[in-house]
Amino acid sequence: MSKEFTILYFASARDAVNISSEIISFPSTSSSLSLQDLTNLLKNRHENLGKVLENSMFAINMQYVDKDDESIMVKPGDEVAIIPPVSGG
Amino acid sequence: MSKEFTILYFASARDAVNISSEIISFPSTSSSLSLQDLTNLLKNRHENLGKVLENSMFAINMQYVDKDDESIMVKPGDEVAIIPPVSGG
Amino acid sequence: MAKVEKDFIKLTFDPLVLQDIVDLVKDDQAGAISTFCGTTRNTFEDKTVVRLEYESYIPMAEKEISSIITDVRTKWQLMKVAVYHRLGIVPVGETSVIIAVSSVHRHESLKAVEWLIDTLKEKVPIWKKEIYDDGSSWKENTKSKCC
Amino acid sequence: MAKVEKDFIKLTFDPLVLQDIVDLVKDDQAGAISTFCGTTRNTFEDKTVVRLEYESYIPMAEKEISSIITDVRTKWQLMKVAVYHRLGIVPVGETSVIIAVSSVHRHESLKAVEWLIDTLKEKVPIWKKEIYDDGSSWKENTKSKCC
Repeated sequence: MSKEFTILYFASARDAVNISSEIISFPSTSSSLSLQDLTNLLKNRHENLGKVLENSMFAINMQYVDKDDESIMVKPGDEVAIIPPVSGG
Repeated sequence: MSKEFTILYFASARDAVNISSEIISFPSTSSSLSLQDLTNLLKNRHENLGKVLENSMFAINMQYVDKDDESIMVKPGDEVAIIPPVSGG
Repeated sequence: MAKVEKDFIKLTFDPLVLQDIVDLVKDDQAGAISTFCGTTRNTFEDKTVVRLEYESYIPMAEKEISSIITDVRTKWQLMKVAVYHRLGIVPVGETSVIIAVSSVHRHESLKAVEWLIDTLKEKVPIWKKEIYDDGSSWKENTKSKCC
Repeated sequence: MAKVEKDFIKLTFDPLVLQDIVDLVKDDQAGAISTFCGTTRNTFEDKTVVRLEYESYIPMAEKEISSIITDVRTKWQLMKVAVYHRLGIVPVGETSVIIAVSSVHRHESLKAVEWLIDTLKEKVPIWKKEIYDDGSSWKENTKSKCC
């Protein structure tokens, strides 16, 4: 089983990192990440992303998740999306 | 000056009298009619009209009038319409 | 400067085409167009409706529609307003009334369309006869302006 | 009996044609069709808007729209519902979103259209970039679902 997850960047998040998606390996000792761990990992990878993350939602496998819910974990094979404030319509 | 007024019948009012309009002369001694006088005059002319009139509005020269306003008079040359409950849309 | 026409009112015996009426209210400054179409249903209280027939006191209906458009413009900030009503026979599935309103922001045109159709049904001298497979009757709108 | 399709959802890079979308929701049992069209305005806070560019997380957007249609059907009695959103470049005066709803009675479809556009703007992962004559910016809907 692959110990990786996919992350998608949209709109201002994509502009901040200059890529639309990437595949990230879990740190060697773990096969899951809390949302707090995920946030720290992403900030370390992309120095411009911090501000965008503050105002963005996460979606895991196309489902919005509550950023403050400590029980939510990113697992191998997950598709995680950074969802900046939406502006459809 | 003509001592007549026109009366228009629509929808159920027209069905009750079988005409869509007529020109009516004022009674010989007067050149105006209150709405109560008008109602009586119309009921006398058309025996089937009474029930329709109870549920209808009058419009004089394309303006709804308050049936209970005793100051409103039909005058020579006026166009009076019987407006049954409307059902547009 | 030429006056730009902003209100479009029509009573017509021809079929109504939504796209044509929406095109009338388009405006580069508008961010929203809301519409309402009333269509002939095939049933009323378990009776089978074959067709509707509409009649109107046409000049007064035009005057009343013009008057309710004046009113609606005092309630919401609107760009262009179109109110079209078909008369004569309207078969099942076809449209009897179309209201289209453009506005800068969406809530204005949404609220205005709702108020316009409600008020048209109360006040404008138009009458609908429902023809069933076994008879007919003149309808009365619930809140129609009355005695 | 074949299942009749009642919900129509599309994210597309092609222009939206109102008449086509209204035709999807027509139904002989419906007495009312209400629609909302969102169009690109030529100004925003005194800036001249040249065009808009929309992008979306398409599969999630389709899933979210499907979910809000499920919700709206619990609130009002509706016949058919269509939600179409254009992506990519949308020039000034063209339409970015169309919602069309049919119902037996008029208030259901009018209320449903308003709720659908409000909720779409809060929840559906679609983003709009406004291109001005002197720059650009990603927009944020006022009540957009957020952290």
